[in-house]
Amino acid sequence: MSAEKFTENALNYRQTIARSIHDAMQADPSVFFFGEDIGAAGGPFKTTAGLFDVFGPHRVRDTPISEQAIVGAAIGAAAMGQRPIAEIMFADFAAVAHDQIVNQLAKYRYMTGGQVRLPVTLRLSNGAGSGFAAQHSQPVENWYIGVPGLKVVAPGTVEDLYGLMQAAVRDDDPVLVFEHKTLFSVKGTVTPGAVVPIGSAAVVRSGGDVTIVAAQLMRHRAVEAAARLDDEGIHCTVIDPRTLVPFDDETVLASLRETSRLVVVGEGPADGSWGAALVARVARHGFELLDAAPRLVCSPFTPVPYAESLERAWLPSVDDIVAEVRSVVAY
Amino acid sequence: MSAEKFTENALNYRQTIARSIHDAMQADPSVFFFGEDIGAAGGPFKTTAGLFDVFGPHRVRDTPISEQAIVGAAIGAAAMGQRPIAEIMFADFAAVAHDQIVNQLAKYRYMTGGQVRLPVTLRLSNGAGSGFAAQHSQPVENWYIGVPGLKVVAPGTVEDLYGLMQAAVRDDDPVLVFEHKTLFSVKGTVTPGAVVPIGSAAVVRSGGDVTIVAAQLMRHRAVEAAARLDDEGIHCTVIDPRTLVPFDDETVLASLRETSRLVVVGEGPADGSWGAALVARVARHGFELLDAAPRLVCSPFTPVPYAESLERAWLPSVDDIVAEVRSVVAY
Amino acid sequence: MVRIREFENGVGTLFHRNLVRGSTHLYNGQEAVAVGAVAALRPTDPVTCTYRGHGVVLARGSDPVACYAEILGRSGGLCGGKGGSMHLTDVSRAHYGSHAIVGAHLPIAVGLGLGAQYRGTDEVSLTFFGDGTVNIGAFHEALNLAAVWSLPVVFVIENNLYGEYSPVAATTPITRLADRAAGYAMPGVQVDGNDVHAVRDIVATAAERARGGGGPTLIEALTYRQVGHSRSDPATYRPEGELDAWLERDPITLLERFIGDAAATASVRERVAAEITAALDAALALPEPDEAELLTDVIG
Amino acid sequence: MVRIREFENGVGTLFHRNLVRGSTHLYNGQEAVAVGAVAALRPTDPVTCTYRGHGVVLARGSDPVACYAEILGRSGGLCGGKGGSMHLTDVSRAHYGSHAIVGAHLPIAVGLGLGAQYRGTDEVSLTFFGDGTVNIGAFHEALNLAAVWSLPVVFVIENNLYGEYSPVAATTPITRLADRAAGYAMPGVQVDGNDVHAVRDIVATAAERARGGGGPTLIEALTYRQVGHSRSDPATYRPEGELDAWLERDPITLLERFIGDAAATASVRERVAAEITAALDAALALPEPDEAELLTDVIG
Ligand SMILES: Cc1ncc(C[n+]2csc(CCOP(=O)(O)OP(=O)(O)O)c2C)c(N)n1
Ligand SMILES: Cc1ncc(C[n+]2csc(CCOP(=O)(O)OP(=O)(O)O)c2C)c(N)n1
Ligand SMILES: [Mg+2]
Ligand SMILES: [Mg+2]
Repeated sequence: MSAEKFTENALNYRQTIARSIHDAMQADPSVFFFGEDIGAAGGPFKTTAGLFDVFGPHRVRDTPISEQAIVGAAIGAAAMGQRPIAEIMFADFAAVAHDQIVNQLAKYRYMTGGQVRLPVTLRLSNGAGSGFAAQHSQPVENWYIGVPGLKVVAPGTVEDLYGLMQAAVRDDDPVLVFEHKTLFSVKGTVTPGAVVPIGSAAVVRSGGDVTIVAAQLMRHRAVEAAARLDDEGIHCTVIDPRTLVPFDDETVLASLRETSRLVVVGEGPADGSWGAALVARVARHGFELLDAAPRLVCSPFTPVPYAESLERAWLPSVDDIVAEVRSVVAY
Repeated sequence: MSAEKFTENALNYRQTIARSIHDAMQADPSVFFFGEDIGAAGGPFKTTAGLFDVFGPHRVRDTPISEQAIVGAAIGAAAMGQRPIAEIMFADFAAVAHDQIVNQLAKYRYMTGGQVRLPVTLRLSNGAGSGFAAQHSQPVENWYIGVPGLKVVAPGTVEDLYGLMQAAVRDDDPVLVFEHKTLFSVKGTVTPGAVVPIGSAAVVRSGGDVTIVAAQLMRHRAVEAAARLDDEGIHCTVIDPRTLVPFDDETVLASLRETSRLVVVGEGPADGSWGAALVARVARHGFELLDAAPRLVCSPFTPVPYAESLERAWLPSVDDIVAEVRSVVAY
Repeated sequence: MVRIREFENGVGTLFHRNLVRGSTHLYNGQEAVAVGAVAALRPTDPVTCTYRGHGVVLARGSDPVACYAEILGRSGGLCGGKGGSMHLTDVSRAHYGSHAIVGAHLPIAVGLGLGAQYRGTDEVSLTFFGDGTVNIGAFHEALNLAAVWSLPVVFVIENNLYGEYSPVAATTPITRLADRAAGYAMPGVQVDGNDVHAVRDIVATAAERARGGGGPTLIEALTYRQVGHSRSDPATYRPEGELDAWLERDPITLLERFIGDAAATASVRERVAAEITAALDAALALPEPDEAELLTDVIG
Repeated sequence: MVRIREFENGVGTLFHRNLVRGSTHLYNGQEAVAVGAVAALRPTDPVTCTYRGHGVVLARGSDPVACYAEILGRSGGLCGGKGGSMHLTDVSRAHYGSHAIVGAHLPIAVGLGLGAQYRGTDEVSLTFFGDGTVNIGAFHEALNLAAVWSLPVVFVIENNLYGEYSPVAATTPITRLADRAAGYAMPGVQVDGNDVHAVRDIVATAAERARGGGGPTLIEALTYRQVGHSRSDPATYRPEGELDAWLERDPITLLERFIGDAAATASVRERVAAEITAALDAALALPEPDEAELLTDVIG
């Protein structure tokens, strides 16, 4: 992708990554970008192709395979007033930098009594569905929902990815941007400079019977399930939270005031997930709204298997969502 | 603590750590123990004092400050047929070994199609309440509840600590044993060789009005709250899950069949916690049992502050539990 | 070595037929490292390697059908289809896994050595990893612990000049990677990684030392990845002529030249090619894993 | 140095009065490292250190009242009482924190140097850490990245012979820790850490080199912790005579001997002692933080 390619607005999700970084770097010289193999070679998924050509080696840097150093470098550079964007190639590799993320990045501001703010954007390639097996496919976003001090976004469309990336880079707090690698071919249109505010959910479609909450790959499956359910006369609202921390409970509760029925769809096991957290909050604060037990459609409590047949069974499917919606309506 | 000290059965929680390791090592020569400063010096909290004298440097080893190597060493030694016990000094330091724990230790058996089982016991000193600030006080148990492949225990008494440690060492799967450092002075009596099975909750006391679920420090506060509530005529069952993965839902649901009211007390923020996971499961599978919204008494969404006044406010208190129980009864 | 090469070529055709999921990383050009090193070990010595691990597993003697089946995600695969191309593991041959998080298996390899030391048997743990791996924290912690406890471990860097696409100089401030051994007071040696005999000999020396309680050794095998990093990599970042120069020193060619019997080596190639083709066909005929397998071997 | 010593003695009495929560780690005996190193820097050069950090923060000129207040968990503390003894931080003096996870601040120190390099200013990032820290992964990754990007960073090992209680030899296979620099192609030098002038000079050289684009340096300052690791440690593991030998080389005594004016140095000691006592009293008079502070400075 050469420089002029960064003016094309009809893009797929994969292309939107480079574009959104490009526009953020154009807009603010304090933004720079580093990670493993992201520069000269354009990234393992070619998600960052072209940036090195436009911005050069000072602003687009290939790092050693040293995730702790990558996150630490971002923290320090941010403390010195820069707005670094750092890449963790597969989100699962964040495990080797977990201390830097949860103990340093997340807590620095609080522990210093607010002396330091860290406008760090961390990008991570997330999720299952592409046959990368247990160590390259996890729902890593859930590692961070209980760690105060981080914002966490999980865009599922081109527009949200672009807009949330702009918001992340402008934000004075650390933001983790999860890009779902099974959505690379999803298409959309970016509006240059458009910001999607962190912390606001999107109502993807409206229906009065059931509220479905789902993000990223599951959002798309939820929409498909909802379309199928329409034919059966069951009309669903689909809400994409887009941001997981801080979570936009209000949009969900507002919808439940109409539907009284909740189905949350989460990729990965239930325990420890944002889905379980949402269900727990709704059970507490929206109990009177509920006409039926709130449901969580999720993966079994296993690592992500490699074989296609097994990974397919592991991921919540459109069928699974349809079945759960039917059951919550029948309740 | 010299060798004869390991025959004393009336112990406090701190002393029980060395004792339980001692007995496990006596029982099985394939058990050995390593960690930072745990040997010659007996550990930073003197939790492992005396073991080095009894077992010597072959079976009790001081390691460098290298948590990744510590966990990796345990994995490898276990794969070769040993039953290592490894210590992560403060549980928070598990962050630097997160990859070894969640990506290697947890997934090894599954990813190899069951070729390898890893009888690793990992001990971690956990929790808030002692003024160690944000990086030495976290509810680290919650980092693992969504990671399939690990068993997680969180004993709150001398008896449970001893018995779960015996179970952990005998177990063929990896077990994470969280020791709560604010419970060191709790007293009890060990029964040599007694095993507390992993995965079974304890009904600490019974009452027909409300089911309170709480572990470790919060278990003790829940018991105190329940005693106080008795005087008001509100009678609570207190359940200590003891094991967080796999969780003993059945004991909780059985109690709810009587009480219809649930208050879960968790140290730390709600999202991502075992408490939220439990509430979500109960909301789904015990919805008809509930006469009131299930509650989660927990910490605010902040890191653990240092100052005594702030840390006290951060931790759920007996008053907080009492208030929440009253409110669920008044519902 | 010929078996590995043929096997990898078979994997290449499989992923061009879109039958391999995720990613796959071929060993073409590095065969002498795996074969030489394994030849210096006893069958019970525990071995670990990376996602670029087909060669090591085959060098250990694992069944090519089970290897292909694993890569295809079929029942009958080495790991029952749960692991895939990056995770071939065969504990029955003391192969403790192909590991896909860079450096993560080094502490585990240290643990395998610790297991042997603790129980007083004399296995040596040998682990393979790439040049890019020498910059991750786990590498450092593993070498240090192995050294301070004098554990029987042999660390083998496969220096194939690149991480994924980054040349060594872009990520590492020294050029002789074996020099890092000095920071752990262990021997650090280089070897021609395309010369199977040289690799065997140097590993034999290190293994003997380790078995005798002399502690770990760091070996840097100089070799070359003749293909891209992974399925999707055309490797356009390579300077012109580099590949050709290394093809000149192809490890199989070197060995065949050493043997000097063209007829014999040609017949080996032929026999092995047929064997591998049959293995591939056999693996393709295997069914997908039963869905019930999804839930087994987690805990309990 | 006298200010630091008096301050630490004050902390000692505070925790004997049970006014310090958690743990606290005193700097007694290592004063020349902080004071010498900071003297070689500009006030805008970012500095980071460990939980044993009171000395470094004071060397940077932070207000002893605010330091005591932080240790006591009072309002008016450097971090508003949220950090405590292990986390004294004063960004107004380019002190970017005392860090309590071993090694975690080294990548951050690299980032501080990166920040300066990226914006083209010439600050040098200097970071202090202990001998026990050279075995953790973060150390390795930090030194490597600093070297490969030629970042302006000075790494200062405070080798005080022990981790918590483990002597260096129990955890580290080499004795001259500065030798690890070679693995990153950076200079590695030792210095008498109890000689404040020697420390200043060697840091000045490293800082100058870094400021000129010459990249990082690893300095090993040989010193001694005259007290236990933390509040609860009687340090019985020390061989007999060791402490006495080092007390002979107490850095303050050495400096006073160098100055050679007993009256002048006695009067400094007196003045500083009074100042510190007053600071301690002032801190003790401060209120606890307002409970509303619990919720501030998280996100948003
Ligand atoms: C911790 C971690 N970071 C990044 C990656 C992504 N990754 C996979 S292979 C690779 C390059 C490794 O290079 P090298 O060690 O030289 O091995 P080679 O592929 O050349 O055999 C990278 C960066 C990973 N798997 N794990
Ligand atoms: C990652 C991590 N592991 C373990 C600890 C516990 N710990 C605190 S200080 C310390 C010893 C550090 O020794 P050294 O680096 O020599 O510093 P010193 O205390 O001597 O100044 C240890 C093991 C920690 N804080 N962080
Ligand atoms: Mg390589
Ligand atoms: Mg030390």
